[in-house]
Formats: sequence, C-alpha cells, structure tokens
Amino acid sequence: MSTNEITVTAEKGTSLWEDAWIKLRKNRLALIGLGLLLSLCVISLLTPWIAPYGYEEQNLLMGATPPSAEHWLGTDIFGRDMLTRIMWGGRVSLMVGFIATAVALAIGVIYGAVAGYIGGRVDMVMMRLVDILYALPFMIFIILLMVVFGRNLLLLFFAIGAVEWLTMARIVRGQVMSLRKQEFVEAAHSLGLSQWIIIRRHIIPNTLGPVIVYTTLTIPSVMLLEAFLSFLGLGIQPPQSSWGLLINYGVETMEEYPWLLIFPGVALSLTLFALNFLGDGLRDALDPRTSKD
Amino acid sequence: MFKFALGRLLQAIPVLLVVITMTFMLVHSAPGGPFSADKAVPEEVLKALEAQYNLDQPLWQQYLSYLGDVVQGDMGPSFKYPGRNVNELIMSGLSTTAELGFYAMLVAIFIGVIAGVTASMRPNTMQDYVPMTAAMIGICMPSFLLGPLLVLVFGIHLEWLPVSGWNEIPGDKIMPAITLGTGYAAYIARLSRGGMLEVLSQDYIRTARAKGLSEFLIISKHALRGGLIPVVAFLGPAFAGLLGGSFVVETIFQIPGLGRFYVQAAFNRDYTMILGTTVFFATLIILFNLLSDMLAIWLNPKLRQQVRGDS
Amino acid sequence: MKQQFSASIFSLISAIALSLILTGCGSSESNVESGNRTGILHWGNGTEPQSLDPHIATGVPEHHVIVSLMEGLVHKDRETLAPVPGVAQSWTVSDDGRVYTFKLRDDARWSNGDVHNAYDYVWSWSRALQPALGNLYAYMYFPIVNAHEFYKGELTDFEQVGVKALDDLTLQVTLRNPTPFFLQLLDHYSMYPVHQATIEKFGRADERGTRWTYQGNYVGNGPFKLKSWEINRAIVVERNTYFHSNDDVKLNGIVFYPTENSTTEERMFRAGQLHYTNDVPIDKVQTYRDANNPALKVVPYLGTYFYRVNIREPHLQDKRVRRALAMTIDREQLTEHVLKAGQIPAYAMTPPNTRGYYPPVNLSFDPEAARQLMADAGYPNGEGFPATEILYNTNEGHRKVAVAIQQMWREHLNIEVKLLNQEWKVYLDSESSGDYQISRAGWIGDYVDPNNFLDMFLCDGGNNRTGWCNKEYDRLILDVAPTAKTHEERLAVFAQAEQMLMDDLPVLPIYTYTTKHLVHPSLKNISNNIMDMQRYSEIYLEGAED
Amino acid sequence: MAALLDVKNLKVHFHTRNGVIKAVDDVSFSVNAGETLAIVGESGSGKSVTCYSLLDLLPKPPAKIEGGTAMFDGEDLLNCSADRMRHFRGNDIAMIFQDPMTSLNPNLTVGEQLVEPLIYHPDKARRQDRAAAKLRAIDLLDEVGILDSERRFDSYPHEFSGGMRQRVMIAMALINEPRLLICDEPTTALDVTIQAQILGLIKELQQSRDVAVIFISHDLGVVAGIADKILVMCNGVAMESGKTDNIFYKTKNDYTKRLLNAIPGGPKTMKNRAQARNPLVEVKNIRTWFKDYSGSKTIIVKAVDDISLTIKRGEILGLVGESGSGKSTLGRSILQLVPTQEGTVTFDGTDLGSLSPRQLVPWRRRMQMIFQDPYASLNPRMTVFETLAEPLLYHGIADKSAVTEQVQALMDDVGLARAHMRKYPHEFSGGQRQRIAIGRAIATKPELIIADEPVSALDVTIQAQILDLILGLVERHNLTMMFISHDLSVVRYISDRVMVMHHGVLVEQGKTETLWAKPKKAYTKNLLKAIPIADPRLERARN
Repeated sequence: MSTNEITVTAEKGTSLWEDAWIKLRKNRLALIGLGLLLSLCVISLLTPWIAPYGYEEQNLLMGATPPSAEHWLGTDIFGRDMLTRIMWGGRVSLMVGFIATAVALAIGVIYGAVAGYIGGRVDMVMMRLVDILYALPFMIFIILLMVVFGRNLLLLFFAIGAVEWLTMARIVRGQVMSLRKQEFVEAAHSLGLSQWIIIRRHIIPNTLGPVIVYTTLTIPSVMLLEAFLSFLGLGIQPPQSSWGLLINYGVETMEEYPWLLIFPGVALSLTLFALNFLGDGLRDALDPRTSKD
Repeated sequence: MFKFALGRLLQAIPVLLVVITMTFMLVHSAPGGPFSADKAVPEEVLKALEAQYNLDQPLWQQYLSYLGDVVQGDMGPSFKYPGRNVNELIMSGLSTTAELGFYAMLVAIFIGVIAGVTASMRPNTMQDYVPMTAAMIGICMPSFLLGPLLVLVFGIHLEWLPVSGWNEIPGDKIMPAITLGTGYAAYIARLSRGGMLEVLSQDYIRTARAKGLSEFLIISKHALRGGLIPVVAFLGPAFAGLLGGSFVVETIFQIPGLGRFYVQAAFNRDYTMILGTTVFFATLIILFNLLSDMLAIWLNPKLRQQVRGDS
Repeated sequence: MKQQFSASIFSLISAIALSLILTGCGSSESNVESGNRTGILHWGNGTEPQSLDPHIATGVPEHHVIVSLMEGLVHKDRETLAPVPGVAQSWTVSDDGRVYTFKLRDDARWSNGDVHNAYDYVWSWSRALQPALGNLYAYMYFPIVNAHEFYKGELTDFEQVGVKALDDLTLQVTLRNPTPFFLQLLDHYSMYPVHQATIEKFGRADERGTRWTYQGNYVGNGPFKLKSWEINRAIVVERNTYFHSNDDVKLNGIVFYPTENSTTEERMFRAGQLHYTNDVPIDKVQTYRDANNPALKVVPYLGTYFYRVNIREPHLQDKRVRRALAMTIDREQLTEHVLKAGQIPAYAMTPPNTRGYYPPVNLSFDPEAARQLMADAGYPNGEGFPATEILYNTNEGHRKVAVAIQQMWREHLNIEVKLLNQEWKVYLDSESSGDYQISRAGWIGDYVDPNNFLDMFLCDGGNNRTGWCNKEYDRLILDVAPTAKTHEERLAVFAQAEQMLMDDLPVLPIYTYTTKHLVHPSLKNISNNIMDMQRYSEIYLEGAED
Repeated sequence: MAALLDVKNLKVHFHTRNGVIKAVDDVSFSVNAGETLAIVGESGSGKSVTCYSLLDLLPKPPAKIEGGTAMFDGEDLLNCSADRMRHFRGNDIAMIFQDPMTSLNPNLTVGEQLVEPLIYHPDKARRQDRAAAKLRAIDLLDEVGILDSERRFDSYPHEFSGGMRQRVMIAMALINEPRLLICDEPTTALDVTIQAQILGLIKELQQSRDVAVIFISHDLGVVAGIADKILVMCNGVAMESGKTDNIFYKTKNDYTKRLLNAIPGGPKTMKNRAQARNPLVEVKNIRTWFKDYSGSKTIIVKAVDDISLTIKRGEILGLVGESGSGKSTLGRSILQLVPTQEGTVTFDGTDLGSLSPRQLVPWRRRMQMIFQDPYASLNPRMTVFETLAEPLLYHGIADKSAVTEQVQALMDDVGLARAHMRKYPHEFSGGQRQRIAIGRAIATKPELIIADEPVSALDVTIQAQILDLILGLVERHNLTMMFISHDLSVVRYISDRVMVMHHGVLVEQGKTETLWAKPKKAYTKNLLKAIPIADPRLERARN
C-alpha cells in the first residue's frame, strides 16, 4: 500500500530535534540506551570523587582476588581494585570513543560529501586517494606518528580518526551520489546556491541515517583500536588504563582470573548495546520522513 | 565488462605507484633499522650488511632500483630471512591466508545471510531481535577474545578440535575460520537484513504474493537476489580486509599466513617485505573491489546486458 | 502466514550446518601420542628462526635448531656444563693456556656422507670472520690470535690467524691470552663448522643469504638433518644416519614449531600438540604450581633483568639518587607476587654461581636509607624531583615490572615516574642513542663466565649505553683479569670490578631470570642447566603413559 | 443470482503508536461476474486498502481487519487460513498494480514471472510443467498485444516500456483464468495514449472472459468509460455508490460533486496577457544530448534536438508531450540546469550560455522552476521557514531581521497558514507541499517560472486548487510561465499557447484553442483523441 494513504497531520510545528526527541521518547529501547550511556558518562565524570580506591593503588599481597565485599569486582594482579580501574578506564575509553569517532565523522562526512557531490574526475581522484590510504601499512604509520610527534592523547585521536574516516567517507559518498540526483538538490541549484552551501545544507543533513548507524558501529571498534595503539606505545601509558586494555590483559588470564575479563567486557558490551539501541532509535527519530507513529 | 575492468585496472597503476612511494618513504623514515638488535651491532658489521642490501646507496637510488625490480615482478630479498626473497615468502603465506579467508568468508556469508534473512522476515519481533542482537555481539567481539574462548571450549575442554595448526590435523581449519568470519558474519547479517527489508517492501514482492506464491519462494526467488546486493558490494572490501586482518587469528592458531608475515615484517623493519606485502595487499584490495563491482553488475540484469556487448 | 514455515526451514538449515561444523571431526591421535609411538619430538621453539646458517644466525630459536643439525668440536655436559668431547675426541692445552690442540674423531661425517676433518674448521672459521658476512658473533673468535685483526680487515692472510690443521685429524688453535672459557665458546654455534662444498655451490663464501640453508640443500654434521623448513609452520629434522654416534641417538626426528605466542603454546601443550614448550605465560605458572603439575619446569637462567640508568641525565648523574632508586625496589615482593615464577632477586649484575663466582652484594631494600639519600641529593620527600620516565619495550612482563616499580618509588620516595612503552625497534633506537632516562634491559650470558656480564660496561662497550665510564674498571676487565694466574685470582678481579659497578649503579639489577617450560612426562633426559641447553642426541621419549 | 464477491461492513484499522486510524470504515459493495466495479477516491480514501484486505496483502501489523465479511463464491476471504488464501491469490482472484515499473521483479525474466502461478500452483492437480506453462504464457502475451512474444518471453522487465510492462502484468494476472480481477490504478503511471490502449484492453478481455473487475482509480474521467458501477470513497467511508450514469448525472453526494467539478475541462477562462513585442526568452536551435556511458557503446540520447522557441512576456506557454519526449530537459536547458551542446538561450537580451556559473547567479534569481514531485523537491530536513528563507537570504532580498515577515508574506501568497512555518515537509499533504515549492520559486520575485508537471502528482481536487493558485500568482506577480505537462486537459485549462513535443523535437505549436480545434499533425490528433472524458455517454459514443 502506498504510504501517503495514512497521513497524520501534526497541529504544531516542531524543530528537527524536538521532533526527534518526541519520537525517541516513544522508543523504549533507545531510551534505555540513552539512560545507560548517560549514566556511564556521569559515572566517568565523577570517577575522581566516587571511585572507591585510587586507580594506581597497589597491594601486592592482595593480588588477583575474586570479587568480595571489600572489592566488589575483585582485584587485578597488583591488588588494584577492578571497579576503580574500570571506572577510570571508562573515562579514557569513552573519551577516545567519542572524540576519535567525531574526528573520523567530520573528515569522512565532508570528504565523502564533496567527492560524491562533485563527482566525475574529482571523485575519482579523491576515491583513489582513499584507496591509497587504505593500502598503507598502518602499523608503520602509527610508529612514525609516534616518533615524529611524540606521544599524547591528541595524536591518538588523530591516528584513529585517520583510519576510521576512510570507510565513513565511502559510505557518505555512496549516499550523496544518490542524493544529488534528487529534485530538492536540483531546486537548490536552480536557486543559484553555491555548491558548498548545497553540500552543507542540503546534502550532508540527509546522510544522517546511515552515518548514525555506522557511527554506533565505529565507537566500539575505536575503543578496541585504542587498546592496540596503547599496546604499541601510542596513547595512554600504565598505570592508566582503558576498557580495551583491561580486556586485552583479561584475555591473557581468562582461565585463572575470569573476573579480570568479564567485568571490563560487560562494561564495554553495555556501552555497545546502549549505543546500538540509541543509534537505531536516533536514525528513526531523526528521519523526518518517518511519521511520528 | 572487459572495458570496464580494464579502465579500473589502468586507474590502479598510479594508485599502486603512490602506495609504493609513500610506503617506501614511511618505512625508511621509521626509527630502528632492519639490523638493529638488543646486542650492539659492531659498526663494521652494520656497514657490511647495509652494503649487501644496497642500503648504503642514496635513498632515491634505492627507490629507483626497487621500482625497477618491482616492475619486473621481483620484490627483492627479505632482510629478516636471509636467503629467501619476498616473492616466495608472499606466495608461501598467500595460499594459506587465501584459504583461511575463503573459509572465513563462507562462514560469514552462510551465517550472516541466514541470520539477516530470518530477521528481516519478521521485523521487530523476537525473530528479528535474537539474530540481530547476536550480530551486534559478533561485530563487537574482538577476535583476540573469541579465538581463545573457542579454543578453551572446543579445543581443550571438549577436545573436539585441534587448538592450532593448519593442514596438519583434520578439523584445524574450523575454529580459525569461525573466529575470523564471525565479525563479518555479523556485519553481513545487518546488511542483508537491511537489504531484504528494502526489497520486501518493494511492489514486486506484493505482486509475487498476489500471485499466490509461497513465502519460501518469495524470499528465495524474488527477494534474495535484490536483497543481497548490499552484501555483494560489501564482499570485495570485506575479503581484502579479511586477508589483511587475519593476523590476529593466524597468531592465535599458529597459522603460517600472510598476516603474520606482514606484522613480523613491520616489527622487524624488513623493508622489502613490508613493501612487498603492502603492494600485494593494495593490489588485492583493488582487485577485490573490482570483482565485487563486477559481481554487482552481473547480478543486475539491466547492467549486465549493457556490458555484455563487449565481453 | 507462511512465514512461520520458511523461518523454521532457515533455522533448520542453520542448525544442521552448525552441527556439521562442530562435529565435523572427532578427536584423532594427538601429536604427543603419535610422537611417542614413532619417536618424533614435538618442540615449541619460540619465534620463527631467521637463518640456520650458524655464522649468520642469532637468537635462541635458531640455536635450538642448529644444535640439532650441527656439532662443534666440544660441547657441554647437559647437567654440569663441563666441556665434553664433540667432534674433537680429546684435546690438550699448553701450559701457558694459549695453545689448544684438538684430536678429531676419525668417524666424523657430514650428513651427505662426506668426510669431516680438521681442514673444515680452518675454512669454516675463515668464513665466519669475513666482514661481509655480517656475523654478529664474530667476537667469539677474538680470543684467537689475529682473529680480530683479520675480521677488521687489517689482515688479509688467514694463515696468520691462530688456527691450523696439523693433519686431517689435528687442529691447533693459538690464543692471544689464556682464556679459561675458550672451550665453552666452541660449543657456541658461531664456531660450528660448515660444509665448504655446499656453501660454495650456492654462492660465495662470504655471501649472506644463499640458498644452502634450504631444505634439501642443508648439509650439517649433527645428530639430525634438515627434512623441511616451512616458514611460520614448522622445521622438521630427521635422523642423520651418517652421524658418528647415530646408534646412541634415540629420537627419530624433531618438529620445531614457531610458537611466538606463549598463550597459544600453552594451549597446544594442554591439547597434546607439543612435548615441550619454549615458555610458560606468567599467569599460568601459578596455576601449574597450585596444581602440583609435574610438567612445569622452572630453572634459574644465566641472565639478569635490570634497568639501565642514563647517567647523562642531570638528575640521574647523582649516584645517591641512583642508589635510592635501587634501594626502594622491593625485589622480594616483585618476584614473589608479580612475576611468580621463581625468579631470584638480583642485587648485582652477574648471576650468583657463575662458574664459582658470587658477586659482592652491598645493596638491600631499605626505604629509610633511600629517603635519606634522596634528601641528601636535594629531594627531601621526593620534592623537586624532575619528571622521569621508565622506558620499556612492549611486553606484558616488562609492563608488570614497570608498573610495580613505579608504584614502589611513589610509595617509598614519593616521586612520580612515568612509564613509556615503545615498539621493539623504536625502543632499541631510543636506548642505543641515549634517548631515555631509565630503561629496562636484560642480558643473557653467551657463556658461563663473569666476563660476559661485566665487559658490557666498558667505556666504549657497545652494550653499555648508560654513559657510565670508569677507566680503572676497564683496566681490571681488559688487562688484569685475562692475565690472572689462577681461577680464584681471576674471580677476585671480577669481584673488585663488579664492586665498582655496584657502587656507582649505572644499572639497577632487579632479578635473575628463570626459564619456564612445560615438559611432557614422556620426555626424558631433559637438562636443567642454567644455559637452558638441551642435548637432542640424548633426549628420548618413553611410551605414552595415559 | 448471488454476487461473485460480496463485501459487507468491511472495517480495516491501522494500529499506530499515535492511535488507531480507521483506513476503511464500514464499507460494503458487491461485484457480479462480467461486471466492472470502479472504486474511486483520492489518496487516503481507503480504496486500495479495501482491495488489499481482500487478498490479505496488507502489512500486519499495523493493519488489522476489525470486522466485516467478504464472501467470494460462498467463502469468506477475510476469515480463511493462510494456506487457503494462497489458493485464491493469483488463481481465482488476480491483481494488477499501479506502477508497472516497480511491480515486476527486475531480476527475473518476464517469462519466469509469467509462468510462476502455473508451475507453483498451490493446487498440485492444476500445476503444469514448465514447457506447457511457457506455451500458455506465450499465447497470453500474444493476446495482450505483445509482439514477437516468443522472444520477449526471455526478456527482462527493463527491456519493456511502461505500457508493455502493464500488458505483461495483465497477462500474468490472467494466466490462471481468474474470476475476479482487481486493477489498482493500472493506468495512472502511464501516458495518455497508452492509458487509452490499456483501458481498451482490460475492457476487451473482461468481455471475452466474463470476469468480474474491480477497478480502482482516483480519476472519474478514466472510469467513466469502463465502469458499470461506481463506489466513491473518502477517508475510509463510502460516500456514494450506484450505477455509473447515476453517479455522473444524478449526483447526490456533495463530495462526488466536488470531485466531478474538479476535473479540468474546457478552455482557459483568464485573458491572455502576453505582450507581443520584446520576448522574454528566445531559444534558438538548442540541442541537449546526453551521452549514455552505461552501455558497451556510448549511446547519444537526443533529449532535445534542434528546438527554437520564444516565450513572450506575460504569457503562459504550455508544453505537452509524453514521457521521454524531452519536455523536462527542454525546461532545464532553458534554465541552464543541464549543459547544452548547441544553440543559444537568450533571457531578456542576454545569452545565458556565455555566462560562467558565478555570473549566472543573479540571473538565476530572475528565473525559477517548480518541480513535479512535491515529495522529492523539498529538502526533508528543512522547515518551511528554512526552505523559503534560504533564497531570500542568499540573494540578499531580505536581511535577517526582516526575513520572518517576508516568509510570512510568501506563505500568505501561496495560501499556507502562517502557523505552519516551523513544520517539516513530511507534515504536509501533497498539495500543501506543492504550495511550499511554489512559494520557494516565487520568493526571489522571478520573471520566468518553468513549471515541470506541477500538478500531476496531486489528487484531482487539489490539482484544481493549485492550478488556480498558479493562475492567480501569474496575474498578481506579472509572471511569465512555461507550463510543462503530459495532461492535455490541464494544459488547455491554463495555457495561452501550446507546444507539442515528441522525441526531442517540436511537433506543433499554436494558440491553445486553435490547436484543440484543428490539430494539424497526426500525433497531436492522437493525443487529443486519447484524453478520457468524464462523461460516460460521450465515452461510450467515442468507441
């Protein structure tokens, strides 16, 4: 049946975000995801004040004890409280996840949109550049970055963003290629709008759906990539930690001290599910074409 | 089709050239040479070694002679394995990695498509949520975690499958393939669910239903072909990524594949080996993207007929 | 609707597929079982060997394979490490300790059946000293008269080097100085002979990386011969019937597996795919201990784990600071609770009982005194102590040690030390160019002698890297020790030198290594020596016990 | 005699998160064998839902049949098992859908799709093998007028034109000799000449096979000629039903009357405001060719081939042509939205082709376009305000402080309530959206507007309103307009002068009424003849 047979007329106008919020509020899963994510963020923000122990506080005599009343999530081999370490790790992981993804998002969306919109030879050259970057040896690239620029968290964001934007650019480009044939883009063109304004106002906002979905998939992989880079020496250094690193260490001892793997794993999975539910909800909510039913 | 492929291959030449050039510069500017070791290497030995591999020449000269060799298909000798050249090392790893990638892809497609199609048939019901939640877990489950988990359960506790090796003990390919394929299976599940949902809302599905066809026929004959186009488009990059990303799995399961060579080469600053594998992977990425595009064309009768004329 | 039906079809298909995948194969005979039956040893060998050319190879995995394929003039007893006859049946040493005369076995053969005699050594050693070959272990030859000069190119005539074949079965070696550990060096693979005809068949004598080490080409003189070498998969050696003591060799072959990931290796062992592992993951040692599992073998190792201190750094120039740092590392806690594999706390560079040598100890865990030293140096309660970093290469064990030490220094000295891990080659680059403050290091002895640990810290020693230089120390090591009349006198000189080193502490010794292996009960005659050397010709497999 | 299909008190509700929508509310009707029932209504009237519910083709959820019976040959369709339903689908009851472009599976040959109902017949006894089915399918293809049917059997849908595809659909529907044929707007997506052919075909087949037909349409003109009975629906409720002549000539219901009145017919009532001298636009020998790279050989599509025309100031020039005639491309070529190969477009004395894109910007302000699809031509993520304010701000017509006022004025102008300013396009109906699009076009106070099928996607009552809005605006703002349409009645109603395009070339042009009265070219004559007339007696007389 054709969709326009059911038209619900809203009485009062709503902004895109208001509208999205109204729709989001009706999506229970998305709300749960949002709530979960917010509480994780709040916990992370408050960690310095609410963490039960110091994240570097060792007690070698209490090494690798299972969960107990004293240490709810047990201790690692240095006798450090796992709950505290997961809380501190969350600060790093969430920050890396969000910021690095935002970097990838910004570069990927703009690049993909420009390539897809202009098309033709420009598109071909831009996409071949993406091919080239895909092919470069990532590890050598990271090692070089580390050596040339020293180490800091900013560099970590840069390195991760540098990898993750490629796929984003491809997805956005595909979207834009189909969008630019739409009549409203032609209408904007006939109004005499400049190409940049058309890309910014008419093209990019309409790629939100797939971009949001891909973003929710990117954040977890960024968190795991962070662990790998920290392993190589780029990024955070012990005694600081992140979920990715905790999981990495946890895998090594998963038979002996399973709680060292399970709890950070649960933290990461919770974030993932929250993100996924929220992402799917947001995609639907932000699409003005779906009626508010 | 031929013309299309040829055009794309011609485009690949400058891409590869830039990849070689940039990689060459990258590896030569990375700290630590191929011969540095924890025991100090005497100056005279270092000189002798560098002379053996032409590393004492100016960089541009090394670059040009490397380029000359590559054009003739010779990727040079390996620094790490004296006496072996990069070509034979890549070839020895390639067959293994390709086989691993192939099985992983089979696993990925098989599980992914079934899960995605099942989910798409009844969106927003348990039949949708269960496989899609599993897919979510699959996407996020890093192989460095999944691999050991599988090994502990099926290799050590149940003793059903060998915990490592390749082509030595029957069944030693199962766990690596699953470990490597799961992430992609999950991704394919999402893609095929999306594609199927799109197709199932098409008018021609309604037509098929109005004709009185069974639901099984509608899915398998009418919907699957269109619904899997996003999956096909994903296959090319995925297969290339699979080959490149097989390192972790190869390490967990002691598989003599290309991924391990690549990472070892990077850690060892085996310049020629890094360059060789990079060029090789770049070629693969280009080839597989091309193949997947060609498959997408072939699946679409309209495009297929347009290009049939000259193939 | 019909959807129910097709859904069930799909789930049916997937269920069938899954069960096919999972039950596709039952468990068959494991490597260990089949190995015990056929006399094939399955050996976890660490990383993939880079070269099997004894004059090019470096590293322990290479060592394992090469000693199965080759034999030196002399080798070591597998328990006492005392020299025992190899290709040389017997030897005499001149009174001044400088001339060694070796009598070779008359039944020595190459693995292709060729006669193996004293001339092989002259040619092989001349090859090993070709500068172009890039032999990193060339210094093993330097006790020999004129060997260093020849290596540096100052001499071109090998005749003048102190190696001579007096006849087919007699080899005479003349040393620069009496070198008590010379016989040990002969068991190092860099001094093994190679088969001239084979090498020349595949290239020049000094050509690096010819194909003579390939399967099918390799000719050795050891108990086994190379059957196949598939990179990253396995190296297989089989019985060499031309070996002079072939009748005494019990194994029919060995499969060396590259097992760079010790976690995987441990699982392979548990699944019966290996007889012997190269290593045991740190966290598993405790598990095996707790279970009283006899497979676990932990043996002290001739190696020291230590931190280099870059004394070119202004605040680390003060030896009071270095002493304070050294005194606040709680080595007992570290080895007991963090490393947990029987490592021995080290308070000096040379491991104890290195050929009867016990290093002087004037270092202890004493936070009180350390704080006083820091205060004396101008950092009361750690105040004003400049930012300092510990550099280590990416590795789980190094990380653990660094994290623990970081916390100890914070606790006892109230100083903040940062950790910095770098990828291996970057780390090497940083360390050798002096671009670090404190850097983790390890040294494994090539031969059992204090000299091997102490000559590292000569002023121009390539492995010194700390900036520490003491002329008197150099004199003791280079001039006094080699001319010592007796073993005791020599050890006293080393003790004196080590005392100087430990007074200044350009290095902070942490612990003495142990080797950790998992050994299948059917594997017999495994040695427990401090060099972790195994004699494959003596190892045998007892029938499966299960 | 009992009716073949007897639907009583059908109620279909959609359960959405915002509550229940009564898509079909207590509708009853019946059809006899050999009879044609037309269900007429505008979008949202529930006419399609009614028919889909008969064959259980509605997505459930959200749809739910709340009540009623549909007795087909003594069996209740609304209350039978899924398995039983398959016996009806495609066998006793067949359906033809609106859009032949999307209703055929593009991945399968038409032959394959044709034989499916035969070879997968749910009744095993009636199943046929592939060879027999193929023969039958080819016969049917012949019957529905597909030439070279044996070869075409193995063609893919994209190799057929829209009309041919609809013929295939009809053949597919007939392959199991159904007793009831449901046609859901089968001609709406087709050109007027094709529409006439398809209507004729359906009528002919119905008579030869004595099947019952339910014909769904929004266009009373279309059904006038073929329906025996008509059911008029609005918002899910049956407004009026009865014999065709009664509906047309003895209309009782107000809604039906409005529907009938809204059908454009007759000449333009407004005076011709064209100024003879100094034309606004002069097009000379323009050629717009596209290269089609997708094939093995580059095919040159001559979308516009050597056309010259002038548009006088103040006139409304109608441009008529069927799909693929190049009329839209011509409009876009004049506005410099597509690159042209040859020829000149002079706007108010300036050759637009000689200007760079940057130089063209001030000219763009003076000429605007209204697009066909009000759903696609508005950015779904911009509010009315943003859409209308964008050209005002960009061209500096209004500054930030005055823009709200100006947007409100524009909304007044196109008949949109000011209160809707912050709403998104999806919250509007099609007609309202087209008002927004028109508002955007006149925002820059252009002199020339090219309207590309601005009403063809709209319901007939809305269409009348929009046409009147356009006429009013032309007068108030002294606009010059080129009005592109495939619908001749609409063009006649609005244009002063008409041009007919076919295959990229101009066939004929002239004053509207002159052309209607005395078309010179055969093509034009055919076009005019194919227009359905909303008058059953006239229609019957024509055939």
